[in-house]
Amino acid sequence: MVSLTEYLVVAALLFTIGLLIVLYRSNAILVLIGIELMLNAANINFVAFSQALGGHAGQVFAVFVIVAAAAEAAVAIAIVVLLHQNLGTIDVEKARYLNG
Amino acid sequence: MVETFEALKIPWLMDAIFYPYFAAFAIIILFLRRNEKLAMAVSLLASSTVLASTLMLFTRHYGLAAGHSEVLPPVSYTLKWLSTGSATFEFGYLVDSLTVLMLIVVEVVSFLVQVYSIGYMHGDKGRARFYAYLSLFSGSMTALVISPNLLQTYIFWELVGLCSYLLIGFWWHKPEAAAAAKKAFVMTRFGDLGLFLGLLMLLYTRGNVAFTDFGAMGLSAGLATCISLLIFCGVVGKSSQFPLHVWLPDAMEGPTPVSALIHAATMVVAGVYLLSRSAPIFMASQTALHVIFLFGAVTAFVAATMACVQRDIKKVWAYSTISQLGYMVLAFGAASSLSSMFHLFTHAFYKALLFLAAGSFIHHAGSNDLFDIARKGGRRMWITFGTTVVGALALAGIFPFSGFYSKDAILVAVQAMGSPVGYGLVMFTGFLTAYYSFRVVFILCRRPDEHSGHGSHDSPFVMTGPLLILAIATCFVGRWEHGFGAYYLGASHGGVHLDVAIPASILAILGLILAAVSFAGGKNEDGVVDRLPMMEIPRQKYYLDDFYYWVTQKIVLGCSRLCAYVDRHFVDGSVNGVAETVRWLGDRWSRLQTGRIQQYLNALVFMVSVLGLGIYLAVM
Amino acid sequence: MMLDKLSAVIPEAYTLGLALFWLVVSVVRPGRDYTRLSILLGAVGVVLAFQSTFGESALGGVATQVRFYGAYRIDLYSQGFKLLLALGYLLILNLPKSGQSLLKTSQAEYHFLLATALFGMMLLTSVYDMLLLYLAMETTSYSFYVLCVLRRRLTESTEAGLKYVLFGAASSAVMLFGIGYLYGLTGTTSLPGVFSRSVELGTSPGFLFGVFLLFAGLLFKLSAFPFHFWAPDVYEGTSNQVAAYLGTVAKVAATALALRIASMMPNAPLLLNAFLWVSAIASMTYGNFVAIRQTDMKRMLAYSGIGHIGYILVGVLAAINMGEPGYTATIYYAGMYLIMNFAAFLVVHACLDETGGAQIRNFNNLHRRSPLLCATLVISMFTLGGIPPMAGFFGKLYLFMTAYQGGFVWLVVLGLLNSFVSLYYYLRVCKAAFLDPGDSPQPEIVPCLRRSALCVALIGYMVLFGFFSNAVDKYANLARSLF
Amino acid sequence: MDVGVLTAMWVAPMIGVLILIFLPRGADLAVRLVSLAAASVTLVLSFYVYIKFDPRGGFQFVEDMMWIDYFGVRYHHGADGLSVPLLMLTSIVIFCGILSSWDGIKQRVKEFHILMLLLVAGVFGVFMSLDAVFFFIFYEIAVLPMYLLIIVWGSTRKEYSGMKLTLYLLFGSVFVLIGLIALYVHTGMKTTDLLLMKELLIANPPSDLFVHTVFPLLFVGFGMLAALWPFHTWSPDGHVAAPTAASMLHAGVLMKLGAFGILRVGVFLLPEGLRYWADVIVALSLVNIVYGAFVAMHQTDFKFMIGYSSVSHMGVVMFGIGMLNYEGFVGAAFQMFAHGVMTALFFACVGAIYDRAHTRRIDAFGGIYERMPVVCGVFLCGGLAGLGLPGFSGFVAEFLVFWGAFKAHPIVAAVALVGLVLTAFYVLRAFQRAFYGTPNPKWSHLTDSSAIQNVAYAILVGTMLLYGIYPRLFLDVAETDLRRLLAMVTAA
Amino acid sequence: MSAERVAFYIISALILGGAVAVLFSRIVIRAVVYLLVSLFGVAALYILLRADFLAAVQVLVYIGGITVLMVFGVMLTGAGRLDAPPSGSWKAFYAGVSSLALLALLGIVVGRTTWPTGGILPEEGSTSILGELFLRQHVMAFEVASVLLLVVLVGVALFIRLGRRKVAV
Repeated sequence: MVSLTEYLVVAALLFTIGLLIVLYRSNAILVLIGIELMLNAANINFVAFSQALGGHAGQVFAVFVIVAAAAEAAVAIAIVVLLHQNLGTIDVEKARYLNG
Repeated sequence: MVETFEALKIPWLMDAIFYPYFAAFAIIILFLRRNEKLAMAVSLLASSTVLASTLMLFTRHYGLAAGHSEVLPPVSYTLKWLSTGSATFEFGYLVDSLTVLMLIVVEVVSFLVQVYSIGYMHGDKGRARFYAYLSLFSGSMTALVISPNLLQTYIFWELVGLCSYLLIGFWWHKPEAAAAAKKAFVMTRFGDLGLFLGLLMLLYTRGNVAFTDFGAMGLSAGLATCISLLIFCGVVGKSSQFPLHVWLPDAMEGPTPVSALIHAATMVVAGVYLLSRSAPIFMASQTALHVIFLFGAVTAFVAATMACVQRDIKKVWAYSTISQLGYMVLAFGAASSLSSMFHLFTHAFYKALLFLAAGSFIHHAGSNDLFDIARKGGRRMWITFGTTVVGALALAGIFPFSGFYSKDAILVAVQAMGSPVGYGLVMFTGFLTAYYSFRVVFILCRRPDEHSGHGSHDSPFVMTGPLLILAIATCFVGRWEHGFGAYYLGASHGGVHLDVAIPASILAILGLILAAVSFAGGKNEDGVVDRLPMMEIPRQKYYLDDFYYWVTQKIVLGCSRLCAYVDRHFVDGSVNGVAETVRWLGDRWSRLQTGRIQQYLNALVFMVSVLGLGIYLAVM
Repeated sequence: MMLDKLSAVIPEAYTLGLALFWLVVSVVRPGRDYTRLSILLGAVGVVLAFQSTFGESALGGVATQVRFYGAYRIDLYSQGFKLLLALGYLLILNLPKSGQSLLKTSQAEYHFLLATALFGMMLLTSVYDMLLLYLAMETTSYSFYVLCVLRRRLTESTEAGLKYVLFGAASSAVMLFGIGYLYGLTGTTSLPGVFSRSVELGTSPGFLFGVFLLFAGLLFKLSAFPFHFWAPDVYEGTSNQVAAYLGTVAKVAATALALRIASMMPNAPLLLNAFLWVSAIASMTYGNFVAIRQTDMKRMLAYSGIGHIGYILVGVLAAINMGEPGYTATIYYAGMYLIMNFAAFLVVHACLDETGGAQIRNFNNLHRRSPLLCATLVISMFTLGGIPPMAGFFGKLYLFMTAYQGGFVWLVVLGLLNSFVSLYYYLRVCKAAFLDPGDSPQPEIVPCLRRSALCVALIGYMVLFGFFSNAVDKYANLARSLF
Repeated sequence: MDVGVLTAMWVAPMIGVLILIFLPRGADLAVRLVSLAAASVTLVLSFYVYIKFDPRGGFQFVEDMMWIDYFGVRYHHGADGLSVPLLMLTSIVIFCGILSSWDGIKQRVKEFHILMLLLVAGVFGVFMSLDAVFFFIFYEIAVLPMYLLIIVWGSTRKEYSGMKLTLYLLFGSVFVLIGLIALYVHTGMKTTDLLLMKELLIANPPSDLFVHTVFPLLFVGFGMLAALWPFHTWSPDGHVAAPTAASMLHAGVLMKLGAFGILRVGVFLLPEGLRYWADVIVALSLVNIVYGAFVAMHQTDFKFMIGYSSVSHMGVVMFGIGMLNYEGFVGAAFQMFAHGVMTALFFACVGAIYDRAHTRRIDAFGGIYERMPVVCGVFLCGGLAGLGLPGFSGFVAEFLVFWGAFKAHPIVAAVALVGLVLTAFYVLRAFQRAFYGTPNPKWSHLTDSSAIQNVAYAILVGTMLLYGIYPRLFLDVAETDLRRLLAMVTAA
Repeated sequence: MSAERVAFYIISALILGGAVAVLFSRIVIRAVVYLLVSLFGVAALYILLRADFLAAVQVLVYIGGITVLMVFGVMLTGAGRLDAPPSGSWKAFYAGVSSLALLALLGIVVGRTTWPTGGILPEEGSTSILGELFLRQHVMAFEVASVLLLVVLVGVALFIRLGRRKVAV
C-alpha cells in the first residue's frame, strides 16, 4: 500500500519543479505551464488526503481547482497574447517598463 | 519717633521727591517730543520742585537730628511689590541722615546741570530727548538713594545704568559715542552681576534685604566677607574701580553736562553710597575691608598716573574722578565711612565745577585738547578760568578749600589703619593729584595766539552762573566738616589734624611747583614728567583696553563662533543627517522594485520560506 | 419561507443580479455611457446593504446564522463590512470614465466586472468554508486581472495585468498548498472546524505552515510586505478607477477576512504573532520610506497603501492579543482607510487625465485652478498622515492604544515614527498643490457638480467623523458579533 | 461660574475662519477687519476670564461632558492660575500680530488670515483643555497651519525651513503621543481626562521604571517645542522663514505651549519623574541659556538673532522648572508670559524693518535711527526687557528664576547669570551696529512705522511695563495653582 | 513490492520527468508535449488513488483544454521558433536557492507532521458521491465557480476586442 507521505513528497517535488520553471524560464507561456504544474501538485495533495481521510471533500476541492486553473490559464494566455501584440514579445524579462 | 516723622509730613515730602522726575520723563517722551522749549521747562520745573523739597527735608531732618544724639532711620512702606514663600519685598522710602546728605548732592548738582545745559545744548536738535533722559536719570538716582532695601536699590541701580547708556549715546550718529555707550552698559552690567549674586546670597541666607535690618543680621565672618565682596563687585563696576574703570574715560563722548552730572557727581558715587549704606555687613569682616582698601588705593594711584599724561581736558577730569573715587573707597576700606562720605560730599561740588568749566571751555574753543583751548584764548574767559583755578585748588587739597578738609579726614583714617605702605602711597597720590590739576591750570593760562581773535568773551550767564555757585560751595563746604560729622554719625570729632595736614599740604605745593616748572610760559607740550620712560605705561592706559579688546574678540566672539559652528554642523547636521539617511534608505529599498516579475516571485518565495523556517524554529 | 431564507443574503444577491444586468446590457446595447445609471443602481445596493445591517424591519435584522451547509456565515460583522464594500463600490462608480480613460465600447463590461469583483469581496467577508474562500478569492482576483488591463494606454496596462496575473496565480497556488495541508490534518474544509482544533495541532508543522501559507494568500490581497511587489507597478500601470478600487475596497475585504480568521483561532497569538509582527513592521517601514522618493502620484499612493496596511496588521495583532477593543479599532481604521484613500484617488483622477503621467507636478497651482479639489487633497493628505483634527488620527490613536495594551510597545513606537516619516511626502504633495506655480500648460479641470458634492461630503466625513466619532460603539457591536 | 466662556474663546476664531471662507477673494480690507474682530473677541474674553478668575486657584470656568464614551474621551475645558495669563498672552499677541501685518501681507490675504485664526484657535484649545486627546488635537492644530504659512508667505529658504519646523514639531508630538498612550493604558484604558487619570495614577502608582521612561518621553516631546537644547535647531530657521505675524505668534506663544505642556501633562501626571530628572533638566537648560546667547551673538541676520535669543530665554523657563522650588516655578511661569510679549515685540519691529528695507542683515543697516525712531525705540525697549532691565517684566521673571536657582544650585545659577550679560552684549551690539552710527545714505528712503503698527507696539510695551512695575498682577493669579503643582512634586 | 507500488513509482517518474523536461527543453512546442506527458501521469495517479471521476476531469480539462490553449498561445505569439538560450546563470542560481528553501520548508512539513491515516474509501466509483457533494455540501462553491467562469468568459472576450481594436486601428 503506497503511504500518504510518498504522495505528498511527489506533490512537493512537482510543486518545486513548477516553481523552478516559473522562476527560471523567461518565456511567458512556459511560466504559465509552470503555474499549471504547481496547481496540479496542489491537486495531488488534495486527492492524496482525500484517500487517506476517507472523505471525498478533497476530490471536490480538486475539481474546483481544475476549474479555477482552466479559468486562470484562459485569462493568462489572453493577456500574453495582448502583451505580444503591444510589446512585440512575450519575454517576461522585457516587461520591465513599470519600476522604481 | 515715628509720630514726629509723620508730624513733619516727611512721607508727603518724600513723594514730592520721588515722583516729579518720572512724571517729567513720561510727559516729555509721550507728548513733548517735538517742541523742546516746553520739554526744557517741564524738566526744570520737576528739578526745582525736587530741590526745594530736598532742602525743606534737610532743614526739618537736621532740626530733628540736632535735638537727639542718635536718630533712628524711620522707614515708610507704600506698596507690597512682590511676595513669595520665603521673602516679601516692599517699595518705600528710607529717610536718615545718609539719605538726606546724598539727596542734597544729587539734587543740587542735577538742578545746576539742568540750568547749565540750557546754554550748552542750545543748538542741538534732540534736546527734548536729552531732557527726558536727564530727568529719568535724576529720578532714578533719587529713587536709588532713598530706597529702603537692596532689591529696590538694585532696580534703580540698573535704571541709572540704562540712563547713562542713553545719555552717553545721545549723539547716536557718532560711532564712538555708540560704542562707548554700549561699553559702559555692558561693563557696569558685568559688575552688577556680582551685586545681583550678593543680593541672592543675602536672600538665600537671611531672606531679608532691608537696610534697616543689616545690623541685626549677625552674619558669620565668612558669609559676611563673601556677601560684601560680591556687593563690592557691583561697586567696582558702577564706581569704575581698577579693573572695570575703562568705560569712564570713553564715556566722555557724551555731552559735557552729562559727564558732569553722571560721571562726576552722582552715578559714579552711587557705589560709594552703597558701601556706606550696607556698612554693617562690610564692617563685620576685616578681610573685606582690606580688599576694599587695596582696590581703592590701586585705583587712586593708577588713575592719578594716567591723568598726568592726558591731553584731552575731559579725560583728565575723568581720570581724576576715578582717582578720587579710589580715595573714597580706600577711606571706607580704612573703616571710616564718615571720611569717605565727606570726601564724596565735597568732591561732588568741585568735580562738577571742573567739568562744567571744561564744558564751557569746549563750548567756546570747539575742541577738547588743552593746548588748543589755551591757544584759543582760554585765559581770557575770566569766570570759567577763575572757577577752574578754584576747583583745581580744591582738588589738590590746598588749605582753605573743601578738598583739603575731606582729604585730611581720609589721611587721618588711613594713618589710623597703621599700614605705612598704604599711607605712603596715598600721600604720593595726593602729590600726583596736585601735579595734574595744576598742569591743566598752567597749560590753560598760556598766552593765546594773536590771530585767534581777541574778543573771546566768556560763556553766557546761564552757564557761568552755576560755575559761580559751585565755586562758592567749593570754598565753604569744607568748613562744615564738623557739622557734617555730627549730623551723619551723631558724634562730632576733631577738626584739622596738623600732624597729617602739613605733610599733605607740602606735597600739594611741591606738585604745584612741579606743574608750574613744566608748563608755565614754555611752548613745549610735554613737561618733565611726560618724558619719564615709565610714563609710557599710563599713556597706554596700562594696556587694559587692549586686554579687554582681546577678551571680547578672542574669548567671547571666539566662543560664539565655536557655538555657531557646533550648532550648524553637529546639532543641525545630525538632524539633516537623519533626514538624509531616511532618503538614502528609501532610495536603496526602491531598487528592490526592479519591475522584473520573476525577481518579484523570487524574492517572495525566498522571504516566505525564510520567514516560515524562522518562525517554525522559533515556535519549536 | 423563501423570503426569509433569501433575506440574509440580500446584498450578495443584489450584486450578482447587478452583474448579470450589466452583462445583458453589454450584449444588447454596448458602447453607451452608463455612469448615471450605474450610480443609481449602486446607491440602491448601498440602501439594501444598510437595510440588511441595521434594519430591524420585516426583511429580518441580522441574526447570526450559518447558511449553505455551514459554508457561509451571516452576522452583523459580515453585513457591516458588506455595507462598507457597497459604499466603496458606489464611490468608485463616481470616478467619471472620461472618453480617453476607458474604451467607449467596453463601459458595460467594465461595470459587470466591477460588480463581480464586489460580489467576490462580499463573499469573502462571510466565507466559512475553505473551498468557498478559495473560489471567492479567485473570483475577485480574476475580475481584477481583467479590469487591470482595460485602459486606453494598453502597453502599460498589459504589463501591469501580466505582473498581476502571474503574481496572483503564484500566491494562490501557495495558498492552495496551505489549504491542502490544513484539510489533510483536520479532515474538514470548514474554517471553524479547522481552526478550532488549532490548540492541539498548534505545534505540528503541517498546521503551522498551513495557516502560514493561507495567510500568505491573504497578505497578497492586502499587499503586505513580502507580497507587495505587484502593488506599485499595477497601480501605476492600470487606470485610475481600477487603482482606486484595488487600493480601497479590495484591502477592506481582505482585512475583514483576516479578522474573521484571527477570531476563530483560540491560540492565534502563538501562531500568528511572529509572522504578522515581522510583516507589519516591514510593510510600515518599507512603504513609508520608499514612498518618499516617488514622483508618480499613483505609485506614491501604492506605497502609502502598503504603509497603511502595516498599521492594519498592527490592528490585527492588537485584535488577536487584546480581544474586542482591538477588533473595533481595526474595523474603524479599515472604514477610515477606505474613505481617505478614495479621497486621494478622487483628486488624482480629477487632476490627471489619462494621457499625462500621474506626476505630483500635475498638482501644481491647484489652489487657483480649483480650490475645492485642493482642499480635498490637503485634508485627505492630512488624514492619511494621521494629523489630529482629522479622523485618520483617531483611527491611528485607537489602533496604537489597543496595540500598546496588547503588549506591542515597540510596534507602537515604530508605527508612530513611521506615520511621522510618512508626513514628509504627504506635506510635499500639499506644498505642490498650495505653492508651486503651474509651469507647463496644465490639463484644465472641468468643474462637475457631482464631484464637488462628493468632495464636500468626503471633507465633512474626514474632518467631522474623527471629532464626533461616537460611532465607535457601532463598530464595537460589529466586533462583538464576531464571536 | 459662567460655563460657555472658554469654548467661546476657541470657537470665535473658528467662526472667523468660516466667515472668511465665504468672503470674496479681493476684499482684503474686509478680510483684515473680520480677523481683527475675531481677535478682539478673544481679547475681551481673555480679559474677562483674567478679571473674573478667583485667586484661590483651582480649575474655573469648567466645561465637562463625555465625548467618545467607548474610549472615555471627555470634552473637558478649564482654566487655572497657570493657563489664564497665557490665554491673555495669546489674545494680545494675535491681536498685535494681525495689527502689525496690516499692510505687511499683500498677496493671498484671505488664506493668510484663515490660517492665522486656525493657528490661534489651536493654541487657545491647548491652554484650556484638560483632556489628553483634545489637548493633543489642539496641540497639532496649532502646529499645522504653520507649515502652509511658511511655505507660502515665507522668506529665506522657506520650503526647507517650513518642512523642517513642521516635521520637527510633529516628531516631538510622536514622543508625546507614545507617553500619553502609555499613561492611558496604564490607567486601564478607562478615561483620557487628565484629572481622572491623575486619580487613577494615585490609586495604583506606576513602577519607577515606568515613571523614569514615560516622563522623559513627555518632557522631550514638549521640550522640542520649547526649544530644549539639542532639539532647538528648528526654531531659528522656522522663525526666520516665517512671515512676521506667524513668527510673532509662533515664537511668542507656541514655544510656551511646549513648556505649558510639560507642566500641565508631564509634571501634573508624573511628578516623581520631574524630581528624578530635575538635574538633567537644569543641565540642559543651562546649556540652552549660555549656548543660545553665544550663538545669537554670532548671527548676522536680525531674525536669526531673535530666534536664538528666544532659545536662550526658553532655557530660563526650563531652568526655573528644573529647580523644584516655588520661586523657580513661578519665575518660569512669569518668564513664559514675559518672553512671549517681548519676542512678539521683537518680531513686530523686525517685520516692520524688513517690510521697508527688504533685508535683515544687521551690518547692511547703519544709523537708521534717524529715519525710523519709533521702531528703533520700541526695538530698544524689547532688547532691554530681554536683557532683564528692571521696570520691564523680563527682570521680575529672571529675578525669581535665578533666586530659585540660587536656592537650589548656587554655582549653576552663577554660570547662568553670565548668560544674561552675554544677552546684554549681543542685543546692544546689534542695536549699535544697525541703528546707531553714521546714517547710511542708502536707507534715507525708509519711512517710520504706520499708526496701526504703533498701536500694536503700544499694547505690547504697555503690557511689559505694567507687569514689570506691578508683578503682583501675575503672581496673585498664578500662586495657588503653582504651589499645588509644587506640592505634588515635592510631596511625592 | 506490490504491483501498486511499482505502478506508483513509474507514474511519479513519468510526472517528475515530464516536469523536468519542460524545465530544460529549448523548444517551446516540445515543452508543451512534455507537459502533456506529465498531466497524463497525474491522471494515472488519480486512478491509483481511486479518484476515477477526477482522472476523467483531469484528462478532459487539462489535457484536452488547457494544453490545447497553450499550443494556441504558442502559435499566436510566434514563440514556436527556437527559444532564446535560457537566461543568465545568476537568475538560475537565485531560482535554485529559493526553490530549495521552499522544498526544505515543504520537506519539514511533510516529514515532521503526523498525518491522520486509516480512512477507507468506498470501492464503487466516486462519481455519484461527488455529484451529491457538489449539490449539497458545496452548492455555494458550485455557484461561485460558475460566476468565476462567467467572469473569465467576458474578460477574454473583452481582451480579444481590445486586441482587435489595436490591430484594426
